[in-house]
Amino acid sequence: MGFDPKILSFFCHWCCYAAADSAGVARYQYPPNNRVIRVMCTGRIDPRFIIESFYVGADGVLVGG
Amino acid sequence: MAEATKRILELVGIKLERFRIDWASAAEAPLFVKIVTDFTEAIKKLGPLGEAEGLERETLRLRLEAARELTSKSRFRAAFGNLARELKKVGDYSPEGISSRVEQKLVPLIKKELLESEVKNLLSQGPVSIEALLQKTGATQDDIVPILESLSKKGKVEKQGDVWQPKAKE
Amino acid sequence: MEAGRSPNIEIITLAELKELSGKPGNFRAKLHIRPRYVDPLKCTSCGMCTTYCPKEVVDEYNERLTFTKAARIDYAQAVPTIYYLDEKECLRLQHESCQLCANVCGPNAIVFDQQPEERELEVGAVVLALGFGRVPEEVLEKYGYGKYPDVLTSLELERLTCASGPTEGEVIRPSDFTHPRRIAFLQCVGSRDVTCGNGYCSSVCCMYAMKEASVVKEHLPEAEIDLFFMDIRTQGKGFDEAFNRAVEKYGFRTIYARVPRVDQVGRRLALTYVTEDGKTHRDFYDMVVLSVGLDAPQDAEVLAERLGIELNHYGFAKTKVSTPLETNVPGVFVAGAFQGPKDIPESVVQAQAVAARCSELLAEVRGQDAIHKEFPPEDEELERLEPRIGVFVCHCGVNIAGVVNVKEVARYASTLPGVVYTEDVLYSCSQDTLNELVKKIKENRLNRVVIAACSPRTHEPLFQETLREAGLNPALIEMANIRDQCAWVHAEDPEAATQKAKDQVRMAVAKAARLMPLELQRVSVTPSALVIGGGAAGLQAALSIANQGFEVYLVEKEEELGGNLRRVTGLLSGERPQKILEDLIKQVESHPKVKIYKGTTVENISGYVGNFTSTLRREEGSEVINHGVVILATGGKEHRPVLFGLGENERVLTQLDLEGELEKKGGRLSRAKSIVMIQCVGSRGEDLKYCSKLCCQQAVKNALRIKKKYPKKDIYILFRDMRTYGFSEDAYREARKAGIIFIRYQVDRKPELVKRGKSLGVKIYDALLGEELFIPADLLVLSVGITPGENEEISKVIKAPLTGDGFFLEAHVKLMPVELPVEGVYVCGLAHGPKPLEETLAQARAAAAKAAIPLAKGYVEVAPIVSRVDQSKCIGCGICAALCPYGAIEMVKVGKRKKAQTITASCKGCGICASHCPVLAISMGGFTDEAILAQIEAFGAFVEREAEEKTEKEEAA
Amino acid sequence: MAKKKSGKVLVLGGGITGVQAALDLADLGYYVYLVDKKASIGGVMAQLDKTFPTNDCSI
Repeated sequence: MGFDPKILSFFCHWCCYAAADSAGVARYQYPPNNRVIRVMCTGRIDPRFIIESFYVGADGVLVGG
Repeated sequence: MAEATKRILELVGIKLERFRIDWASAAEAPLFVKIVTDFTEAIKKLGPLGEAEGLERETLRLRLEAARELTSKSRFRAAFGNLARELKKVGDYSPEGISSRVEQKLVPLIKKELLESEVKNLLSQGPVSIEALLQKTGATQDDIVPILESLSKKGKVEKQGDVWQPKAKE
Repeated sequence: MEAGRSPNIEIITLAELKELSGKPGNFRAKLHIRPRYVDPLKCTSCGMCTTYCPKEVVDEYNERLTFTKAARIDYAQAVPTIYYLDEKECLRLQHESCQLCANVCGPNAIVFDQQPEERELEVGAVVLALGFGRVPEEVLEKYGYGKYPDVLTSLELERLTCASGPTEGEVIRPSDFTHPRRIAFLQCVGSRDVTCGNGYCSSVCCMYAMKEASVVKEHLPEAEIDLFFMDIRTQGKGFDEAFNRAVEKYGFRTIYARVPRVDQVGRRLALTYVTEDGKTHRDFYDMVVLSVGLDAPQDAEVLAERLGIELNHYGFAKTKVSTPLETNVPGVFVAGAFQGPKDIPESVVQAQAVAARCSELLAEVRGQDAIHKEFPPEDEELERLEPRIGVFVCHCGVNIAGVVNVKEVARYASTLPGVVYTEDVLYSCSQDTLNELVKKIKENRLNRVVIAACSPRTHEPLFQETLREAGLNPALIEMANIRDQCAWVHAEDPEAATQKAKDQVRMAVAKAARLMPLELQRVSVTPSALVIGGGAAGLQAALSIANQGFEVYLVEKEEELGGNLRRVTGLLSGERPQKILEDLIKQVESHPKVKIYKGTTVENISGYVGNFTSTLRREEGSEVINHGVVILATGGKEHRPVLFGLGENERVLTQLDLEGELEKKGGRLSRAKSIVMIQCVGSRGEDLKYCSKLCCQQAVKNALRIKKKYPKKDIYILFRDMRTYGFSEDAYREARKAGIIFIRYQVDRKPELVKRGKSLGVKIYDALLGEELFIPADLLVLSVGITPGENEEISKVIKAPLTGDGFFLEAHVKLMPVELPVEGVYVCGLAHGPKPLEETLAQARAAAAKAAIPLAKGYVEVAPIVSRVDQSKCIGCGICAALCPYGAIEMVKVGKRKKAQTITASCKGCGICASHCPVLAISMGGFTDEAILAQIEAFGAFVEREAEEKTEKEEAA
Repeated sequence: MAKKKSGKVLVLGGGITGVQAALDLADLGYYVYLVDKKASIGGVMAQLDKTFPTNDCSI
């Protein structure tokens, strides 16, 4: 059985989060492994959040500006 | 932010490929899809957290625990904030500029604090030998001894033969 | 596009203005509205109609490069986001043969028998923003368009490079789908061409060609790109710099030539062209891009006739320099490309300016017809209770439910901590469901709501409003995006999609439990404006704000109003600049709402939008004033470089000096036989890096004025690129006809001053003759450009950044051309960058519109996503204040210690302060550390669950 | 006395100019009819891939 990674993503409301919505509108397909937390700007992201994400067991963390 | 976080992850022992920052504007849906797909593939190759790193679950937890403490500590946060302020002031956002400043101003502090937290956490679980400490933290004798000495000066730990243990409160 | 959301903007599409009667303040407008065949109240934009529509049609939106359907939406982000049936193509409407769309439409929104509608509106003013039209295809055919498939228009290329375009961003040759290796851009297609009736310059093509070429180069790094120019006209703010950077970075070749001839030779395209040295060349390319100009809007003529609007000889609206927004019909205004070809920032400037103009006309009835929504008071007691979360999971027809097991997600949600109510709904955004939602909130005493549906970017405001209707604070909602970022993108894996939906719902519930009510912050505004600078820009801005009904303090450092305009004595349009200035000053001086301070400087400005306090210093002493907004109209200065003997030799003048001479009888000008003008002296790379935009027009204007007064004099204009953009190209052509001699010089072979005894002359290399010429100059006139005024001091006082060239940096180069990054401060005129009078006057009004918005509202409303400092934790380190990109944190004295404090009105909620606070004393509204950490923790549960499952499996094995 | 003026404005054309004018007018306290002959507003701006020099998405 393949390994299904658990990925946590932090997306900027104005950019990457919007791009992700557009991807949906265009019905592009991508792997269902990421879970998304929306922030108003990537400036909001604290090193704490990244460490915490790994602490709770994320296999990868993606920050999208 | 990215650079500092990367250095912490590096010291924890987590592969940097597990943490990525990328950009896609609202109109760049295909680019976004590529980013997510590539990242997922990369993580798949690495396997579950700890596997590619060769870290035991317990060690990983210990180190991440220390990193958590570090990133909430005001000493680290002040240094981190000040560095960001300095970068903004000099306006140098070249990767080299950021990296050298982080190396100079932040990394020593990160190293020291991480190790201290790890040692404290280990000690809080009971008596432990220097050898065991060295093995679990992956640090050198030169790094660990001063920490133990300073802790013992503060009266928090004591040496009992070969092992160190938390000092009982009087 | 926020226009779709404002309760005070009613969008009427597929409509045409048939008739207009009445007078300013009271017009009656008749509209003819064509049917959409889709009920906008029912359409949920799911796209099923397009999916099933059997009729393929050519996609106009994608420049006919691909196909779409008869039932469609032009592009995904279209506003309104409602599909429509293309009447001409729909099989049902044409042949009564098909009704697939109606069958598959979940909400039954298709209405085949919708009828056209006539509507009569009562309005106080009319704005014509018709945009621009297309250059006819016959014109493009001259360059092989339509005949050779690899000749494209610039707009076609734009769609090709677009990631969501027909080729998903791949640049390929339409003839054989290969990547072009050599590409040529031909400028001035349908512009500067009297043979096609478009004698004007379209002003935007040089810049967009460079942009497109750069984008192509990003896609195809191997491609070689040549651009063919008559002149490189990149006169806008910062454009020259950007152009040169691109040329250097991408290695574009720029060739000066008239538009080449295009022939197909084998599989390639041959260009035949003549360079300025008179030599003919022939080169081969794989793709040719026509930089097509902007035509007058197609429907302008019909409309002009209906409304009695005068058009100019090119079919654009006719306006004056002094009143660039006014048509000949009072109360009917014009803005944007319909007034003359212009780029995005200038269109935005005119749009804002025309808003100010309407507002001046209708000041007395402001707010009369505006809609204000009222909401019931918040149930604060309920909000204080432990979280009682309601989760609503949306099917969105089959959009979500077709992939995600919605029932299962809802069932799962009901097991989560804090959740007291769950329901799955068919369409959560439909009006009846929203009404139900209000009822459910009240019945179940919910105090937090999670909607698992589409993106918060589209519908959160809608649900927030619903919460307010239910008596809850709008901040108490969280959305889980299980459509755009789940069902739609994981359609092939329903199980994983359902899992993801559950996880996102769990994370949303975790966050919802930590949401706190946030007060919609309102800061009251002192209803007056400070305008700094009494030149053309300052006068116009002050007058506009005063006419809109607000107090203005107009401060001029000199003893006289008028600034640089005082020295200008003629205009190409024939209008008299001194008359324009006189009128402006007269109106400003006699206006009861304007208080003028001459010989005064602004010493100190403190405060923030709505509440500024400034010290005005005069010789007699200083005065402190309070005001709500600031307009910077501090102007610029004539650059006076020490070049060509300026300041040493009395026969060397600047263009502004010449304007003075032109008014005199006799004098140096009358004695001079040969007059030489040199362009770009000290500009575009010497003392000033930039182009000053207006010097070419000014030189042509002054040359024509001299020719008119003294037809026998010889006039030479030595130039790098003649930048007579827009309609001033006509004057350039006229000047050539009048016998004024234009000679281009090269940057590396600039003209030189030659003194022979008492006489002066200029040495210049002529490319066509291939030799050096000596031209006697009894009068040498230098076009010297404009330097910034005292921007630096003001920028420090007000904490607004400057560009590298010393002009004020706008908040957004394209979309916010008069706003500064500091809220409540606006810029116009030369303080923003060099520009001719007409543009200055429009920009002044634009600044007046933006400045009047907070004054008109009387308050500044702040979205509650702002930061808040816990001053008991703050240690006063000041890191946050230093890092804030908006200057929205100030350090204040609290007792004996310094503490950070958010200037709520300026905060944009980015959170840099919070993520860098050493002691975690800053929290962000709606995005607190607790909320985000709770989301991370909830994410962790997903990991744990998997681990458990794994162990279970292993144990079972 | 003359008839009271209307506080509404008709903006013809839903391109960037029309949309911006409508937004500002609404913010200034007027009711706006934004009229376009097409099925959606946005004009040519919506067709542009990226705008220079910021390369922002155009919508």
